[in-house]
Parts: sequence; C-alpha cells; structure tokens
Amino acid sequence: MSTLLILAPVGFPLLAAGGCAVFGWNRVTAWLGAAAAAGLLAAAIGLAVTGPGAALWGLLRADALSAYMLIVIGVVALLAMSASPAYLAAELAAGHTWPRAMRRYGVLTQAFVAAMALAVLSSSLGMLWVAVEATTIVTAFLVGHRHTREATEAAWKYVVICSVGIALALLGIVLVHYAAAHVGVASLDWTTLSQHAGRLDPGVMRIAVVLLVLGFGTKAGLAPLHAWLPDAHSQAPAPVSALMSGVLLSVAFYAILRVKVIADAALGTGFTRLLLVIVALASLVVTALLLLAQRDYKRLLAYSSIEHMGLIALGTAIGGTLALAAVLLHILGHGLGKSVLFLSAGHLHQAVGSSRIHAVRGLAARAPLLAGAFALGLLALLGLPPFSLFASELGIARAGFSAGLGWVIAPAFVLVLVIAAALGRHARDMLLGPASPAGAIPMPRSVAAALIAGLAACAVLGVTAGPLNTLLRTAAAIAGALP
Amino acid sequence: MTETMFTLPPSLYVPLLDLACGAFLLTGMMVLWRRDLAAIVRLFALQGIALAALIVVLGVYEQDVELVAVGLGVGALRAGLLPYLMRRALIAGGAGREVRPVVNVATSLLVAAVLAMLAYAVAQPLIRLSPTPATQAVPIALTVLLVGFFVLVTRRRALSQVVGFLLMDNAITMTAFLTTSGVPLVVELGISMDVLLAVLVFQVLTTRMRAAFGGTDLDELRELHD
Amino acid sequence: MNLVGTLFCTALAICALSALAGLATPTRLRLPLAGLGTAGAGALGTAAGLAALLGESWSAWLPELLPLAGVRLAIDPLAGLFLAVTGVVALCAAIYGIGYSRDGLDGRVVQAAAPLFVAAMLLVPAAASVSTFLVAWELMAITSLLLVVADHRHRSAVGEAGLWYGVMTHLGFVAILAGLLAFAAGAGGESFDQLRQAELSPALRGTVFLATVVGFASKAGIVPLHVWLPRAHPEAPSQISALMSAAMVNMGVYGIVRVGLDLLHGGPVWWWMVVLIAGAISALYGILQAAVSADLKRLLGHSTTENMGLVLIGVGAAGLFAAWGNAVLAALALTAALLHVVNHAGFKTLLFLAAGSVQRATGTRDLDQLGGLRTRMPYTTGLFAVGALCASALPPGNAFVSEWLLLQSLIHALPTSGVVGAVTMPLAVGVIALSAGLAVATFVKAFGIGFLAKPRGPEAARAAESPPAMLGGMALAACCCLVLALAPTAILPVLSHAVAVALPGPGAVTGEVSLHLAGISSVISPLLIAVALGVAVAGTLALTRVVATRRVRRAARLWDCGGGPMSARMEYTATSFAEPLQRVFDNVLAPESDVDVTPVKESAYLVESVRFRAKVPDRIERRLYEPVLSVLTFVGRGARHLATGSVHRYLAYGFWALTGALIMLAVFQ
Amino acid sequence: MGAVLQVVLVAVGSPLLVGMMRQVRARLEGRAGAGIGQPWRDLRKLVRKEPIAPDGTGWVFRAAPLLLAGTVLVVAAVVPLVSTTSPLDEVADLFAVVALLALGSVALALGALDTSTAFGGMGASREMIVLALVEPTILLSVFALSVRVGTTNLGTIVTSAVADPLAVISPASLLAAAALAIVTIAETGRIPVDNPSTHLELTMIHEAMVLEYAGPDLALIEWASAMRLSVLLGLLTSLFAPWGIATGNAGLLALLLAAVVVIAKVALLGALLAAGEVFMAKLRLFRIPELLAGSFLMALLAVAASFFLA
Repeated sequence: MSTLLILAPVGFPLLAAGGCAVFGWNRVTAWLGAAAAAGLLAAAIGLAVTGPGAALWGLLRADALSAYMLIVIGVVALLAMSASPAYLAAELAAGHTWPRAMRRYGVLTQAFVAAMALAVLSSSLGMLWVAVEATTIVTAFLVGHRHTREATEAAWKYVVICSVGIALALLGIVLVHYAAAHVGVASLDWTTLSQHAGRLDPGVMRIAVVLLVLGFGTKAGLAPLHAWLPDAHSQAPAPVSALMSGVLLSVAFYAILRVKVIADAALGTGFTRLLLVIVALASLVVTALLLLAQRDYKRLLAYSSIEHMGLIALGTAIGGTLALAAVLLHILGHGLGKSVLFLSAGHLHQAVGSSRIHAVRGLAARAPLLAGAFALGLLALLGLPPFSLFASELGIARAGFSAGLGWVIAPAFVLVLVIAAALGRHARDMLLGPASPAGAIPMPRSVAAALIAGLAACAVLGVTAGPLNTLLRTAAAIAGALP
Repeated sequence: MTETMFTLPPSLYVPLLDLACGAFLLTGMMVLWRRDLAAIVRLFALQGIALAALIVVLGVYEQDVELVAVGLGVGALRAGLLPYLMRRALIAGGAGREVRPVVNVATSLLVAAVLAMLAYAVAQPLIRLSPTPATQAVPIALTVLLVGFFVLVTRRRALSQVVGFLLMDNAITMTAFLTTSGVPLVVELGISMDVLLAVLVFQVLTTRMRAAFGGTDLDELRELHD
Repeated sequence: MNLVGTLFCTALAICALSALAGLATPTRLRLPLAGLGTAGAGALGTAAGLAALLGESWSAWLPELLPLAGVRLAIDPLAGLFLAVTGVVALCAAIYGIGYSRDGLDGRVVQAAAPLFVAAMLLVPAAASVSTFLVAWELMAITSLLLVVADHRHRSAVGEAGLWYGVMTHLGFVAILAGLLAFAAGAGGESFDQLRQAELSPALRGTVFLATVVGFASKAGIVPLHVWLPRAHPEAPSQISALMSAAMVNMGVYGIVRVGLDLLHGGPVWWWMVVLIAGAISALYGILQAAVSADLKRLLGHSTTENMGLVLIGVGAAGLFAAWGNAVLAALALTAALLHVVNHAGFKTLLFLAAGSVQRATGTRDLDQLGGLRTRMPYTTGLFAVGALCASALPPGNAFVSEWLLLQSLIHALPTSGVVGAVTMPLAVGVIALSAGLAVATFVKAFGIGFLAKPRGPEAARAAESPPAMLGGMALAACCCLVLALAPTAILPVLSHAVAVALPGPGAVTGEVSLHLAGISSVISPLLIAVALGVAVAGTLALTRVVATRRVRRAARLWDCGGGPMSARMEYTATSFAEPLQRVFDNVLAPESDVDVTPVKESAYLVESVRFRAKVPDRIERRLYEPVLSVLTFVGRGARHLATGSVHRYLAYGFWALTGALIMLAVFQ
Repeated sequence: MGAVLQVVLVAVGSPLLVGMMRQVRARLEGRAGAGIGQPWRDLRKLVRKEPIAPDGTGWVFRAAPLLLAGTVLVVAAVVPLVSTTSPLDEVADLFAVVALLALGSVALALGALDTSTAFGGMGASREMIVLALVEPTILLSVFALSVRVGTTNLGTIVTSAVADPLAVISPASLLAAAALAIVTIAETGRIPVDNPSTHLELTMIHEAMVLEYAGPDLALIEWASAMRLSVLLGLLTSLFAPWGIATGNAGLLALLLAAVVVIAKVALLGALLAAGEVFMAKLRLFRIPELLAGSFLMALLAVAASFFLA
C-alpha cells in the first residue's frame, strides 16, 4: 500500500504523459493532466495520513515533509492543468500553437510534474539532483513552446543559467559525499547523512553548503542567479508559468531545506543562516529595484516570485519549528496565489495581445471577474489577510524577532513595503479607471473555476489550516530537526 | 579476482596522475585561448580523454574494475559522443569563430591565473581532510570549474557557452573521482544522462536560435529585458 | 459566554452574513439586506461595548483560527469604549448607506466589503494578542482600501487616493509589526497578558513605543504621516468616509493608549513629548489646511487630522502627567482625550454623511460651486449646522466639553510640572486655542458658503433633498451629538472605567448635571449653558415682539450699490473667504498662484484674456514625499540596467557571487 | 439677585456707554456731539421701522441677531461685574464666556454670509480671522490668570484678586491685562482693529456684516454690540481692578454700591478708550495679525511670568 502510494505521484503523471504521447491532444486527453494531478494530490494526502514509508529499494522515501511538498505540487498542478485545455484551445484559435506542439505540451507538462514529484520523494541528495536537473531539461521546451524569438531566447537563458547553477550544486553534492565518505558513510541518503552530520568535516562542508545554496538557489529563483526567472516565466505558457513559479521554485528550495538540516548539524546554525540571510536580502533588493519601474505584468509576477522565495529563504534562515512551519505554509500559499495570478495574466495576455502594463487599462470595469482574481491574487501575494500568506509572513516575522534577527526582518519588511508600493502602483494603472472601449473579456468556465478555487483555498488556509496543522508541524520538525 | 589485476606502483601512479591532471588543466586553459570553435571542440574532446585516463589510472591504482569501466564510459561520453554532437551542430551552422569575446583573450588568461590561485586557496580544506596524491589534484579541478564558468560569462557564441558548461561538468566529475572515486553509480548514471540531455537541449535550442536570429551570437539575445 | 461575548460574536456573525448577502443577493435586495445587517451589527457592537464599559469583561482563545498563531480576544472597558464608538458610527453610516448607495455604489464589492470593514474595526479593539491585533489591523486596512477605490471608474483621483492610502497604511503596518513583534520577542510571548508582565530594557521599550507610535499615528492621520487622509477620506463613498474618519482613525489612538499606557505601563517623559508635539503640529497643520480648503470632504478630512492631533495632545499630556507622578491630572487628560474621540466620532459622522448628501445631490464637493442648499435641502442643512457647531468647539456643541476638559488638565498642570511643563503647557494651550479659533473659521466657511446664500453653480441650483434613509442616518448621528453635548455626564462615569484600564485610579470627572473635576475647582455645566442660552434667546425674542410694533416683514432687494441685481458670480466663495487667512499664514502654507496673460495679437499691451490659478499644496507632501518618490522613480529607472537581457551579465552575477563567496571562505577558514 | 441687577445694568447702560464714548470723542475732536442718549434714540427709531427680508435670506439671517443678543445676555448674567456670586456659577467659566461670545460672532457671520452679498462674505471672512487669531491670546491670558487660583471660574478668580489686591500688579497680571485689553479692542471692533463708524469696504469688518440688516433686527444688533462692549470692559475692570465688587452673600445696599462703582469704572475705561481712539488711526487689515501676535506674545509671557516669577 505504502509502496503504491509512493509510486503513484510519479506514476500518475507518467501515465498521463504516455496517454498524451499515444493519443495526441484531444478533448479527452486534455483533461488527463488534471486527472493525474488529482490522483497525485490524493496519493499525497494518503501519504500524509499513513505516515513515512519507502519504495524501490529505498530510492524513494516519503516522510511528512515530502508528503507536504507533494500536496503543494498536487494542488498547484490541479489548478494549472484544469486551466490548460482552455488556454491551449485559445492559443490554437489564435494560431500560436499547432497539434504537434500541443501533444508535446501534454507529454512534457506531465513529465515535468513527475520529475518534481520524484524530486521530493527521492531519498538521497543525488537522486534529488537528478530529478531537479530533469525538470530543467523538460521545462526548457515548455518555455520555448511558442517558438518565437523571445521564447527561444528565454529558453536558452533558462537552460544555461539553471544548468550552471545546478552544476554548482552537483559539486556541492560531490563534496558532501567526500566529507561523508571520510567518516565512513559512502552514501548520499538523507537519513544516513543527517545521522552522521555531526562528524562531517566543517572545512569541506562549508564549501559544499555554499555551493549547494548557490546552486539550488539558482533553480529556486534566488539572487544572484535569478535572472532566468522573469524571462522564462514571462514566455512560458501560462499554466507552465504557474507550475514553475508555484511549485518548481519551491521544489528546488526543498533541496535547500534538506541540506540545511545536515549543514546545521555539521556547522552549527550560524553559517547557513548567514548565507541564507544574504541571499534572501539580495533577492528582496533585486525585486524591489526592478519592480519600481516595471513595464511588463508577467515579469512583474515573476519578480514577485523572487521576492517570495527571498522571504522563504529568510524564514529558513531563522530556523525553528515556527519559522519552518511558516515557510512551508508560505510555499503552499505562494503556490496558490501565484498560479492564480499567472493563469489570469495568461488569460489577459491572450485577450489583450500584449503583456505590457500600459496596454491594460480599466480592467476592473472591463472584466470584473478577471480583474477581481488578479487583484485578490495580488493582495494575497502582498501578504494581506485573510490569505494564508499573511499568517505565514507573520509567522516568519515572529520567529525572526524571537530569534534575535529583528535587524534582518525589519529591513526585509521595508523592502517588502517598497515592493508592495510598486505592485500597488502597477495594479492601480492596470485595474482601475474607466472601462476601455475594447469591450468585455469572456472567460471560460474552467479557468474561472480554477481561479476562484485557488483564491478560496488560499483564503481558507489563512483563516484556519485545519487538518494541515499537524502535517505542517511534523514537516517543520523534520526540516528543523537537530540531532 | 583482485590478484589478477595489474598493480600500479606509486612511483608510476603519481606521475601518471599528474600527467592526466596536467593535460586536463592545459586543455581547459587552451579553451580560453583558442577562438576557432572547431578547435575548441577538439580541445574539449582531448579533455574528455584526459579525464577518462585519470579515472582509469585511479581505477588501476585502486584495483577497482568497476572504476576502470566507469572511466571508459566517461571517456566514451565526453571524448566521443558529446564532441560528436557538437561537431554536428558546428557543421550545421557553418564553422565559426569566437570573434570578440566580452573579455579579451589576454585578460582572460590572466584572470584564469587568478582563478587558479583562488582554487588553490579554496581547496586547502579539501586536501587537509585526506592528503593523498589524488586529492592534491583537486585544485586543478576547481580551476577548470572556474575557468569553465568564466568561459560561460565571457564567450559570445552559443557553442562556446556549451563548452564552458561542459568544462564545469568535467571538472565536477574529476573532483568526484579525485576525492571519493565517484558518487554512487545510480547517481553517476543519472548525472551522465542529464548532461547528455542538456547538450541535446542546447543543440535543439541552437538550431532554433539560428532559425530565429540568423546566428548563434548570444549578444543578439537582448529582447527580454526590463 | 457572557453578555459581552454573545453580543460581540453575534455582531461579527451578522457582519459575515451581511457580507454574504452583499455578495450573493440580487441588486434590489442587496442594499437593504447588507445595510440593515451592518446597522444591526453596529447596534450589537455598541451594546457589547457599553456592557464592557459597565464592567463586564470577556475573553476567548481560538487556537484553530489563524494558522501558526491562533486568535485571542478580550474585551475590557477600554476596548469596550472603542467598540461602542465604532458600533454607533457603523449604525448611522449603514442606515445612511442604504439610501446613499443606490446611485452606482450598489456593486457586490462595496456591499460585501462594508460589513467586513465594520467587523474588522470591531475586531481591532477586541484583539488580545499581537497576531490577532495585526490580522485585525490588516483586515481593516484591506477592506477599507477596497471601499476607497469603489468609485474608481468615475474619478481618476480615486485610484491615486487608493494608492496613497494603501502604501501609507502598509508603512504603518510594518512599523506596528516591527514594534509589537520586538515587544513580543522581548516578553517571551505574544498575548497581551504576557506583554503586560514583560520586563524589557529601556532601549527596547523606547524602540517598541516609537515604532508603534509611528504606525498608529499613520492610521490616525498625524502629520507628517497624514498625506493619505485628505485623499482617501474624500474619495471614498461618503458612508465609508464617515466610517474611516470617525471610527477607523480612532484605532490609531486606541493603539497608542493600549500599547503606551496599558501594555508598557507608561514611559519616560520623552515618549510623551513626542506624542504631544506630533499632536500639536497635526492640530495646527490640519486645521490650517482645512481652513484654506475649498473641497468640502477634503476639508473634513483635514479637520480629522486636527482633531486627532488634539486627542494626541491629550494622550501625550496624560502620559507626561503620569511620568511626573500626577495621577489625577493624567486621568483627567486621558478622559478629555477619550471624550474627544467620542465627540469627534459623533460630529464627523454627521458631517461626512451630510457632505455625502450634498455630493449626491449636486455632484460636486467644491464649495466654490455650492451654496443655496438651505432652501433646497433644509434637513441636510440643519443637520450639517448641528455638526458644524459641534466641530467648532463652541457651546452648546459637544467638542466644547472635551476641549474644555483638555484645557483644564493642561492649565492646572503648570504648578507641578517643572520647567519642561512650564514650556510645553502654555504652547499646547496656545495651539489648542488657535486650532479652535481656526476651526470656527473653517466651519463657518463650510456651512456659510456651502449651504447658505445663493447657489454658485448650476449643480447646486438643481439640488434636491436626500431620501429618508440618508436623513435617518444623519439624524441619528445628530442625536448622538446632542446627547453628548448636553449630557456628557451620562457617559463620563463609564468613560472613567476605560481610563482606569490605562491609568488605574478613580475617575477624574464626576457630577450629574455639571462636571466636577478631581483636584481642580473649575466646574461647568453644558446643560445649564444651553438652557441659559435658550432662555436668553427666547427672552430677546419676546422682547422684540413686545417692542417692535410692525411685525410683517417686507421683501426687499439686496443692497447692490445701485449697480443692478446681484448675481451668483458676485458672491464670496470659499476661496475668497479663506484668502485673508492664507495671507496671514502664507509662510506656513506657501500658496502657489499662476497668472497667464494672453495679449491680443496686434499688441503686446492689450490683454485678451487672463487666466489665474491658485493652489495651496501640501507642503509636507512636497518637501518630504515628493523627493522620496522621485528618488525611487530614478532608482527604479536606473535599476533596469540590472536586467539588460544580456545572458553574460546574468551569468556574471553568479560568477562574482561564487568567486566572492569562495574568497570569503578562503580568507575565513 | 446680583445677576438680575447686572443684566439690567448692562441692558440699560450699554447704549449710554456708547453714547458717552461718542460724546467724549466728539468733544475731543471739537464737535458738539449728539448727546449721551443718542444711541437709545437710534434704537427707538429702528425698532419702530418695518422689518425687512432681503432677497434670498432665510432663517439663519433672522436668527443671527437673536442669538447674538442671547449670548451677550447670558454672559452679562454670569460675569462678575457687580457681584462675584452668580446663580449660574456652572456657566461662569472663563472658557465658557469666551466661547459664548465667539458663538455670537459666529451667528452674526453666518447671518452675513446668508445675504449672499460680497459685503457680507467679506465681513464674515474678516471677522472669523480676527476671532481665530484672538482666541490663543484669550485662552493664554485665562491660563495666566487661573494658574495662581487653580480654577478658571470667574467668580473665584475675581474673589481671590479682591483678597489679594497686590497680586494684580504682578508682572503676570499686568501682561495679561495688556493682552486682554488688545483682545477686547479686537473683539468689540474698535480702532485700531476696526472702525465702528466706517462704511468703506476696504476697511470695515463689523459694519460689512450688518449691512443688510434694518429695522428691529439692526436695533438688536446695535444693542447687542453695545452690551458686548460694556460686558468686556466690565470684565476687564473686574479682573484687574476688582475693588468695590460685592463678594459672597452681599446685601442689597452692597450690591447697589458695587453697581455704582462698576458703572464708574466702566465709564472711565470707556472714556479712556474713546480718547485713545482719537489719537490713533485704523490699522491696515493685514497689519492686524501683527497686533494680535503681539498680544499673544504678551499673554505667553504672562504665563511664563506666572510660573517663573511666582
């Protein structure tokens, strides 16, 4: 049972991918992705309920943290995949895509989801690396889906920068392996490593941690190797952007969470904390600077992802159960909010034909539902109640002040304020004002349902986490465990 | 089974190791120097051979058949398949030259010297942990890693960037073998697969780039900006 | 759950239901359902607040809500006071809103957000932990933001106002967050009970106080954080303006009292000097801006800044007296401040609602275009007059009573307060006096120009009286004002319970008809003043009736200097009314004028037309905010060079970061 | 008892005071003058005229004179002129008195605005500015006077001045007296702030406001203005020269004596004021703030003196 549950999150998407590969993209297979995501979610919930387990000779292992990440993947994938059929239909109608590309889209998105599921289920650092690199390769073609100059450019930058980053992480893994081998543990398995983490050589581990944080940080969209993100997210098809921004970044960050457990045991909490604080503040500064005079709403959303990964890194730097629970909640909240925003931005882009901010005026009067989703999504991302990002940011801030990191939290929140002001200004320009003569923007029911469901879930989570509370605490305990 | 292996005496092992490492470093540095893309690909292939030789020497010294086999596999991939793929891309696009790198060749070489010093300084803790002839060569791997990164930052042609990336990858593989005789096999396989796929992706993208931009000068890729 | 709890929870539940009704019911049902629901919630909130003021307290702990923190509620008399005020304002505004929203404001967002806004404002004083407080605070901010931008389709200023409001309120939130979380971290727990028992270092206490004061002051519209207020309050729909200006700004005062006096148990002299000086500057600056403003609702917004400034003078004085050990005077000053909060809530509700009626009837808020509403909107005119009387702090208005109490506390502090007090108190009295004088001028202008005389524009000439629901809401507010004005003794004893939460001790004001102060022999009876005034006026009327033999009034032409009938263009406007004042204070206000002379083509000496534009800009905005904004814009433009599109540059970031990190590692091994 | 006497005294005496002041002025200017009783004769004439309702005016216009007179009457009843005890002791607060007088000004200003003429607006605007600028001086003077007594109740302040006559010549008291004197001039519309006998639009304040009033309305306003003048002068004398005022439960004789004394004091002060006006020109409107700022400074110094020199 446990084995099946662990295999299912990887298996369902792969089956769906196979389905798409065999039958092409049609009215039935278009919904395979959503079905697979639902299956994944169900399996993830099952894993969360049944507790830890392992499969495939210990290559895959699920604990509360993996289960939680699987839930995040499942939820966001469900949202993104339910909006996919309508999105692709509109693209097809506009001549931006063609049947072969749609089939490829179907296969690749599912492979993408499978790779992410594999990443959070893998029991070792090496497997995790392989899975994360696999996501890069798969998504490269999704980013370049439209075959335009911009799409190709974005894909190239994405692959080059992420490959470099991930290569640095690989070197870090090699060094961890070296340090581990030296104390007689020739393995990259999480549990084994963390059991022996206290004895790992600090000199080697320091270099390794720097490389791992930089490397996985690249894929997680953290500064300084963040620059691929706005390009890739603005060029990918909206559902893919939602998946990339909503979960891919977090999955990459999941690696840092795992690494931190080992690093803290080997080096004490100070080193990783300092490193993550620097990276987090740098990300926030970059976001604040580039959002001030932003001209493109998709890039705006992408930079906002950098901001949130910065906040997540900040929370991780603080450490402790409260901060890590907040980080995990933030990951889910951000996934929901950001996918809603990318889906609505994609819809908007299809309707307006431009992703320039000044091309959109008076949206609230023109398309209330779309504008409402966009506005509420932005409010959620600005960390306002009732959305769950408020609770998580508050948790991070509380934990930060309790840990004596008030001097970091305060400037971070000032930067968040600048970001909020910039986002507010752009949102004002786009949403408010008299209706433009261009007329209403119709919205397919499936997209509307996805948007509303995402926002509602985010809001409900902000009011009460309900049964997720225990899972959050257990997962946070795993991520913050000290031997 | 082990007794049937040919044993390598330390007097021979260390010079051989150093030779392979030296070749590895030299080819890496030469990439910075040469402008002809075809030559760069050749240099990369040579480096692949040096890497394979290094692994084989290690394997023979440690009397590990598996390691020797891995070494041969690595050689096949990095000196055979990958250069082949690149050469095909090169032929498809017509041979080209790295006309005007972002940082010129002379400066690049000086930077490489500085990077070598840095790599040496950084690698000290690694050597200190277990001072063997193999680990003492780790600074070379790190130098090549940094040089590879530098190539990525300063070279304008798509192919040069691919080579830069692969230099980094070679350096990492070398580090892995120098320090612990490689990561677990499953992982090693996965890594090789990924590298291969990455190169294929690069190749596809290069083709598309050529179609869209009429060339592979990465400076043309400036449409997405703030 | 006791009475307070039941009432409070029912009020919240009704708010939620009203929001649901606003969201889900068809347009025709939406207004009455959501409006009556909100009104009911307001009434229940008032009842809960009054019950709490009378001594019944309630608390609750709901760990399941708000992930990672839980919700902790507690209602004590201090919270009860603010609940009651919010409740009454909500009641009046909601009833008014049923009539007011019919024209274009019956959308789902407005009707659903308004009850939630009320609920959030009820939650803020009831919050008893840092997280709960912050969540309630932000809920209040976001719901009000949605309401401020409700009218964005018609006026571009609305979006601008919303942006200013959003950013400034977020700034305040960050300050409060930092202050309270530092407090909680120092105290080792985040419930208010734990904070009360915390023992912190003086430096941390000072930081906490300063940070929270900045945040709360921004909500209260205190200079120099006031810039959002005169934009957002006027641009919001009028019942929302009333809610914001009469209820929401109070939360800033509540925060300062709760944190500074209750949780931190008061502090050194410099804390309260900061509060007092900020209050004094706001009072003066606010009323000066109001005095020269020609926009009716903007004028009221500036007046809110003034009144909050007066309240902060009281709060600051209370803190000072407490720091000097004069508990009796401290209680008196705080009583005066809180009474002024209540009074201000009363008349500002009334004034904003009446201004809304004018805007609805005429489509303009520009006093220079108004006038002559006395005959067209008699009830609104009368109600506005009541509000204006109260706001100008003249007897028999309600603000007179609270300002009297405030002045008493300041004047009688002198003998005991040392040199600092000897310097501060006279200046504070001078500030209060000048702002009171200017308030008189301001409201004479607002009422005299806006409602009396003849219409100055075609819109004002077409005005018609508001529907009954609106009049009802206003009348209710006016009744509250009158009760407060004539019988402040009815609420002063219960007010002392609220004061005792912050400054334990006996009540400072006693008496049934007249106000007797503890330790001071001054005494006053607002009711008696009103009665005496009534008798005197009646007597005079009787006298004229007796003496004057000819009773029938003859209609006559106005004195036009023989130049033909007067036209509306000859009337004094609000701008001209305020012009002398503007001249007197031109060093402070720095008015700008701009004359364009267009000469005739043939000769440069013959003038074809002259265009004159005068404007009184907000100087603080110009000197403080505009430079920051232009720097930010400049930085934002410059920062685009970070993302030029060059993949080499992007990789170089990583390369330098890596080499930098490696160098660091090599250096600090 | 005392209160009734005061009200009667003020109501009957004020036009006479005005007449007396005009007579003093006339004599000093070398004219014969109309006699002390002239204001009363004017009032009688006005009362007999037909009331007028100018075009477009309404209840505010009609109520303003009544309210003006009402406020002055209340003030006349509570300020200590003849006696320090008042049945309306809860109203006899300095702040309340000041506010009541301000209420009267406001009523008149609103009445003026209601006429919709430019004159009315102009007068109201100027009146309000003077009022706003006068307010700080008054309250600070009150502050200075009440510090030593510990209350703002007028009766108590005056009683304590009677008990301690030397306190009156303290620096604080003198400065406060000077400040209040200027304020009184401003509040009652005398030279150099306003000229009660001008009808030049560039200069007038009070007269501009009452331009549309006629008949009984005008009579009421003139009467109230006169009462305002005498009440303020009386208050000034009671505060700074309280000799002879009846304190406590004084008998009828004492009250009558006190009435005679107060009439004498007010008449003297009025004569001084009138004499001063002869030798002074009216200030430009925009120089008035300077005068009032000066008085504010004096009041502030009075407060400071009462603390630092106490």
